[in-house]
Amino acid sequence: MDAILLQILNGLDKGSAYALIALGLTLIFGTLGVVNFAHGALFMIGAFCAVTVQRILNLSYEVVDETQKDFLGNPLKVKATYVESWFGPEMGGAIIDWAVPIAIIFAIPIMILIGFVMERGLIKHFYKREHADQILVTFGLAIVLQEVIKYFYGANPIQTASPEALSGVANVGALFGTEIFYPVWRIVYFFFSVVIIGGIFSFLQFTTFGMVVRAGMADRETVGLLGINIDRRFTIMFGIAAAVAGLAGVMYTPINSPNYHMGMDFLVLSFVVVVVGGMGSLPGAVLAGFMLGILEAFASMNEIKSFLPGIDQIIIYVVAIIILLTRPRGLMGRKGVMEE
Amino acid sequence: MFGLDKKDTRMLLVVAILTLCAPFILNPFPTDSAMAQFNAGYPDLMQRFVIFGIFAIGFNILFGLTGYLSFGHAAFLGVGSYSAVWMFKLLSMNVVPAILLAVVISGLFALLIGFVSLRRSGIYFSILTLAFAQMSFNLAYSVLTPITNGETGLQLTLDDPRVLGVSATADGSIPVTSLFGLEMRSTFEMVVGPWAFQFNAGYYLCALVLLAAFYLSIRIFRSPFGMMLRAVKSNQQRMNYTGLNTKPYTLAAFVISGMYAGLAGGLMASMDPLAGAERMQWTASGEVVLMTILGGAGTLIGPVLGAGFIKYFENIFSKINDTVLHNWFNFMPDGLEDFVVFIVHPFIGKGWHLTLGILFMLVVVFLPGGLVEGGQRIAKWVKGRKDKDDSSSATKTPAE
Amino acid sequence: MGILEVKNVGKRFGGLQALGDVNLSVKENTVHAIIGPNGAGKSTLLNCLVGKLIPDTGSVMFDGQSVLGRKPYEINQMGISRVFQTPEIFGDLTVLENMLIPCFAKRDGAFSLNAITSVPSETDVLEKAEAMLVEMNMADKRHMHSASLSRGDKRRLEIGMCLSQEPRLLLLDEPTAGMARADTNNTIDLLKEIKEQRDITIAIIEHDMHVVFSLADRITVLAQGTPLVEDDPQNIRGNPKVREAYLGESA
Amino acid sequence: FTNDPTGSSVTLGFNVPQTGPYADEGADELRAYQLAVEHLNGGGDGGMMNTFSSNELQGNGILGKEVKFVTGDTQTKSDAARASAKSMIEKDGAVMITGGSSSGVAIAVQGLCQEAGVIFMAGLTHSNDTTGKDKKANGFRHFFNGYMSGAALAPVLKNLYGTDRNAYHLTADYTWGWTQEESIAAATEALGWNTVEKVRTPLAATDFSSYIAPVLNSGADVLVLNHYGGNMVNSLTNAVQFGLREKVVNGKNFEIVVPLYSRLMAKGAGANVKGIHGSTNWHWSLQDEGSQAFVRSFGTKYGFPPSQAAHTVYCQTLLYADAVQRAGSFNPCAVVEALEDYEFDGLGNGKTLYRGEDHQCFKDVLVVRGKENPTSEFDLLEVVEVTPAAQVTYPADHPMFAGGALGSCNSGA
Amino acid sequence: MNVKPDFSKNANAATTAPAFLSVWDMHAYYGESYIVQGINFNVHEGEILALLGRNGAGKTSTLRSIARTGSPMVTQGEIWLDHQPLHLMESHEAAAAGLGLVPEDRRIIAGLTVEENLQLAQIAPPIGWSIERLYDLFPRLGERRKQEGVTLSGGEQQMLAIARALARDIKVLLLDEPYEGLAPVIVDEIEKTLIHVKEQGMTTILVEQNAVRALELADRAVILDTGGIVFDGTAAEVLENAELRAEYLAI
Ligand SMILES: Nc1ncnc2c1ncn2[C@@H]1O[C@H](COP(=O)(O)OP(=O)(O)OP(=O)(O)O)[C@@H](O)[C@H]1O
Ligand SMILES: Nc1ncnc2c1ncn2[C@@H]1O[C@H](COP(=O)(O)OP(=O)(O)OP(=O)(O)O)[C@@H](O)[C@H]1O
Ligand SMILES: [Mg+2]
Ligand SMILES: [Mg+2]
Repeated sequence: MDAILLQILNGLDKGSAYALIALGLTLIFGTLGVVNFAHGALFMIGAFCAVTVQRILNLSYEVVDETQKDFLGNPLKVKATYVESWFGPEMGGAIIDWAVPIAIIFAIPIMILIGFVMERGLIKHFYKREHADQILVTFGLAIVLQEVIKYFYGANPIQTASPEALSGVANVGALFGTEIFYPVWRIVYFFFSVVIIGGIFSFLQFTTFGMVVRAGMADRETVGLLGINIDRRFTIMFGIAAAVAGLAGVMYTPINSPNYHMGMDFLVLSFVVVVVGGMGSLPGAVLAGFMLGILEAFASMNEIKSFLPGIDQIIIYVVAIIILLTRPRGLMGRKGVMEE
Repeated sequence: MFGLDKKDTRMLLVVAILTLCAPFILNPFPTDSAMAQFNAGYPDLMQRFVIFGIFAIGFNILFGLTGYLSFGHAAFLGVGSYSAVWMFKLLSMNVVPAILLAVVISGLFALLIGFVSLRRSGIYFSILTLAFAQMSFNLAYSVLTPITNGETGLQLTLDDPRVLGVSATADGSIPVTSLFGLEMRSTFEMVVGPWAFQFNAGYYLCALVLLAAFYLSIRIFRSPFGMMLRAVKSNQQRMNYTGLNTKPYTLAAFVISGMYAGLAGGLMASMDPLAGAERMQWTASGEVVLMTILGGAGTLIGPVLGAGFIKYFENIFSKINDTVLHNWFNFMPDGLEDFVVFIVHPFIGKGWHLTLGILFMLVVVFLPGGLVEGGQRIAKWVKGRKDKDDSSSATKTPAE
Repeated sequence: MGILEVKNVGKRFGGLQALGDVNLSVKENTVHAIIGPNGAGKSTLLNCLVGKLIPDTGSVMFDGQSVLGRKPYEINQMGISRVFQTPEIFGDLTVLENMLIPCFAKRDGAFSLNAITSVPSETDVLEKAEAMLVEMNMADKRHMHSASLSRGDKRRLEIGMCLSQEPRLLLLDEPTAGMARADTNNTIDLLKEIKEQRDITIAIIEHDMHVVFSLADRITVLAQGTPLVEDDPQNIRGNPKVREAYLGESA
Repeated sequence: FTNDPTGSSVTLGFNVPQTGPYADEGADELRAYQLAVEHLNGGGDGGMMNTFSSNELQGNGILGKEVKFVTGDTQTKSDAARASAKSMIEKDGAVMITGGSSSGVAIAVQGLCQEAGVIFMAGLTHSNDTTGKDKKANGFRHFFNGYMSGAALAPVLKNLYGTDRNAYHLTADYTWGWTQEESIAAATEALGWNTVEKVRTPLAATDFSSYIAPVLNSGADVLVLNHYGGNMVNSLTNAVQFGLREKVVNGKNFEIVVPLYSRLMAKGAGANVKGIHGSTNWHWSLQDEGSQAFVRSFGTKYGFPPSQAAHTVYCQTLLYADAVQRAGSFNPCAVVEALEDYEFDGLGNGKTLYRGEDHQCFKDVLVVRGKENPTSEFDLLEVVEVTPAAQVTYPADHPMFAGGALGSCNSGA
Repeated sequence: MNVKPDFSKNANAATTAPAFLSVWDMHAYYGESYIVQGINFNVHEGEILALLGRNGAGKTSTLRSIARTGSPMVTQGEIWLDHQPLHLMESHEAAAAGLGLVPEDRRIIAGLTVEENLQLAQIAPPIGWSIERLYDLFPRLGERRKQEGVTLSGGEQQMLAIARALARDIKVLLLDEPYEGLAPVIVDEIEKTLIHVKEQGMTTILVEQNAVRALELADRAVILDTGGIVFDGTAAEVLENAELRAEYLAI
């Protein structure tokens, strides 16, 4: 029983990660109709925002410690961070400890800016081009972004820990009168996702912004003839999508140490989630994200793996195939979006 | 000639000459010069050029004509490779049965996947094919290891049965692939002054197959069937109300292109009898998509160009390292040399991906029709300089 | 018995009864016009005939066979061709290729894997397509991309494509809308001629009364999903109910 | 024979992952190769050439020929690795190929070198199969393997955690993972441990939470992570997140074991590795003369200590050169003969033997632990035990290595 | 020789007529095909101008050039609306400046309901008729406000396209074949509406195949042929000039 509850929690948690990544993608891909292979790269850049903030906070000067030796036998240079020397070890230590949450504050403007630049500089010319061309250009961009990050940060994962106060486990089972321990940061991630998803939903639902962008997608020219500057709205949409991707990345770093190709790892999966959810549907993408997350969590249970070996490796694809064959436009897709 | 019109015949001849003379064309630099690094005329890479050319030509029959973007074509290539290697393990080292089986099995596999996937169109179709291919890849990598030998890839061993051949040669090694006794790896080297040119049996087999595949694809493009496929891409609704059943058309295109992929996979295994699961991964499927678009989707020659372009980078650029750079630039003063090497360094060797990414972007931005358009622009420019008053360019002919 | 027998056909869209209870009989080798106010259900009715929509109730018989439950391409192969209200052509193909496709469909059936011969060697089909282009007065545009035709031309092309299939029943949904007067007259003449020569039955939807009255042998007036009257053109013109509901003063 | 160097120089092929998840390891290997070439050609301080028990190498190249090298990118894919190796052989005339950072790739390239008639010095490859069922006459491995990890770890684990333990295995679902799982399970079961469950995880997995969670309720008190690279970094991080290390099961502290460790991985997993045990081929903190010499020349040139991958490939380059020198010929068959059953010392792991029957090398294996208080970013592991070679040696016909045949050496002639 | 007037200042009635909308020497291309070949004309405030010509004459292209849609591409020329230089604007700026186009293929936006299609027109100022008032004008639209716009019948879509233009406060209304597909009674209705808005000072350019009908409504007429102007004068002149009518309008 506990095992099942735990897997449901895992599923929700995985699902919230998938949903958040897919949400950003569906804004660009499902709504603006751009097959954005660089979305994974945006996610990755978000994660590296956290790495960078951590590095900046850890910027340090060297003090030679004669009592210790380094690997070549020379006196050891001990590093002392500026932050700690400015704010004192107590306060400074706390600031460094909270690097990931602090990174969120920096990541939002940075990601929005990256989104704007990407859209204005490149993607803008590709709305009317074929999907094939969009794939080529965004894939090229993804490679470039990835290689740039690799050039500066290397290929190995870089550990980025959550704040001390938010690591460790909490007893979620207390709610049900049992004991189920679950990592605190994952719970934080889940609620963070829910807040972001809710925020984006209400923005697109309670304002006309979403409708206008959808209309612009269907027929840019006519929307322009109605006096609407659709270009600007597309840019904003792109900025939002980039920010969502980036935030997903920042928050993900304590769960898994980021590396330069983490975006590519998630890319295919996020396309699958978006399409299974149905093109052009935000709720669809979120629903599909949670659904696939939960199914994946269950498929990796020993009880299931023992009579369906390897099912956890293909469960997502199997489910995707079944859904797409039974529901022509995924879970909640809109008619006519990218069907030709 | 060959039932083709003049333009197509000319193109076929050009391709024939290029592939048959590739050992010369691809080795323009003397072996000992600093530029020898850029020579691509060695058997393995030449084989890769044509094999991936075949793969891309086949992909283009589906994508270029019908607009259905399959993201799982590598699965057929993988299936072809596995079938061929199994043939080498069980039957004999002759490449003919291996290639035939590769084509047949991948055709059947394509029939199955196509039949299901083609129930949807657009992005939904793409994701279905992707899902099937990723499933195949994941299973091949793990659960199906008895058939695929997992991560290592299916290899020949000394104790394979090979009922029509020998398990091991007299001196205790694994026999090599051959065409009725002509070993695929046999290479004749011709040394002309400082140049060395390699003529490899396997390459010429691949080249001939490429020419046949290319010829067939021209016929398909110019046939009523090809026209129907373009019509499907243009307006399915009209097709249906014109009394045509689009499903068999797209399915036939899917199967044909799957068989091309299987052919490529079979050839690949014939040149180098190993079949790795990564051949089926989505990145491999993505690669053929990129090749086709980069070269020019829907054109005849484009996919071959795209395939060559990407493979060249993968194999040549990735092998340039700092030492090589220092060799090239050592005519410069030391400081400048270091500086130049420092600037170029991120783009070569392990940075070859970066260069490739930048080139992808440059090509799509500046040559919307892919490399073929680049060629056309050059041709037009040359022609335009020859006769300035040729104004017939206004009508847009379907590119080749 | 007409060649086309529509019996008790009804179709709902959600809360809207688009077709109530339609009975219609079209006699062989006549031109039968269907007119009526906007949103009366004319196009919906046509959609039910070609398999684009499946009616909720009723039956549709063509030449003694039911068309219901058949795929659009099967219905077309039975001999029913349709021209759409907004032109449906192969925009990426040239005008000539557009014309070739129905000719191939006529000759080879619903599917043929004819991947080896080249299009230019199919002389019989080519000739037929060329002849049709000449007939439609579009021969000089044969190598244009059909997407870049003006709209009147697109419509003429579509009519030509349907005619080249030599259908037994031709369904036209506002074929002359947006066509210049001269071409409208040409089209009227062409349709008349074809009807005479080819033993063809035509069902036409039109708002242009000039076209309706010059062509139709019989007219059905549809209003709110049900036939109001069916009669000869003269009687329709005089019918006060029709004048009020549909024609207005301008008739 | 294939690519007989006729000129004044000889070309070696360094085939390492330059892109993909193991690119950093590949980069470190390349650095070591360059260093080795420099030393062979008489540059630098000579590194381990000075401590090597064989004194054949003179610093004038190999057999008097200047050593040149070409590099290639394996992308950690069998196909790409073979393509790259082929181009080195066909285009650049390499007489020896070395490198790699994964067993699948190593085995694939080893097969190719066998067919082409060149020597293959496997780089970082830990699967039993490389010198087990996929062994090849033209290939040699300097790295240790899954069996040896198990054999080295078992006594240490026994001392630390006792003989009454329930182990839960999480294993990357591909050949390397399976052989390691088999080896470790066998070694620990021999101690009296009980294996509760062996669970395969997809190679592509990034979040292991749904595999970690069942561990909590399984009654296991030890978790063995048969993962490498990014997989290991993530699974270990996840295991720590789920509080496994604070748990007490069956009255004992819950423990995690990572049988194959590397410093680069330890860096990725950060603080999570503290106190976790595993085995490694070599570590820069070893105090023997050879290791010290190597660390000194590598550290001086690049500013940080070498990884075990770097050490392995450096040794292999020297060993190959030495074998050619001793054989007096580049002929692969002569080199094979010179390397088979060759015993030497001074390359870091004490006395080392290249066994003729399967071309596996036998030397001391290190058991290491994540350091509690690292003094620098390189000082992440500490050596707890140097397991003597004798203890990890197994008979060539051991069932875990059965199947396949070495065949005979191929010179390509 | 034409002399280019100065549009930017309050134009002097003595030199040029006080044109409200002026098109000066406009050239436009679709890719490489030269479509609008240097045309000049003026429209005065509050007048209805009929723009006539055969299929493919370039009427639609002219309207689209004025509305700054970007296709065809205007390579040369100036367009002034009430002293504002339209030729320097993008389509949304031109729309904000007071231009409204009812496009020939209606361009109802897929995925939006009837009401959303109308709301969309009122997002950017200036706002014209209220949505309720538009429903009064076209009751059929009011009944179908929640229906997806593209599933409307042809005529209903045309109503929606016109309503959408009126939903904005525009100075110049460009109508591309607004009567197409509409029942005769509705055409009468729309004609009345056009007269009504004209009385309120709206300027209109009307492209219509039914030339007689258009000319009866219009004050002035411009006739296009192969991208150039062949006639510019009062509507009455065209109606009287049989030669002109026969040659360019086939009536
Ligand atoms: N898919 C649909 N969903 C809901 N309502 C629909 C749908 N299709 C058509 N309708 C409605 O059904 C009615 C009949 O439409 P239809 O297109 O048949 O009219 P019509 O007689 O052809 O009119 P017109 O002359 O204007 O073209 C219209 O009111 C239309 O809004
Ligand atoms: N997208 C396009 N690309 C290329 N040429 C085009 C395009 N659209 C129209 N044309 C050409 O431009 C010319 C003028 O077309 P336009 O649509 O302006 O004519 P029109 O006067 O509106 O005709 P109609 O009465 O048929 O609507 C035609 O010859 C047409 O073929
Ligand atoms: Mg209609
Ligand atoms: Mg027009």
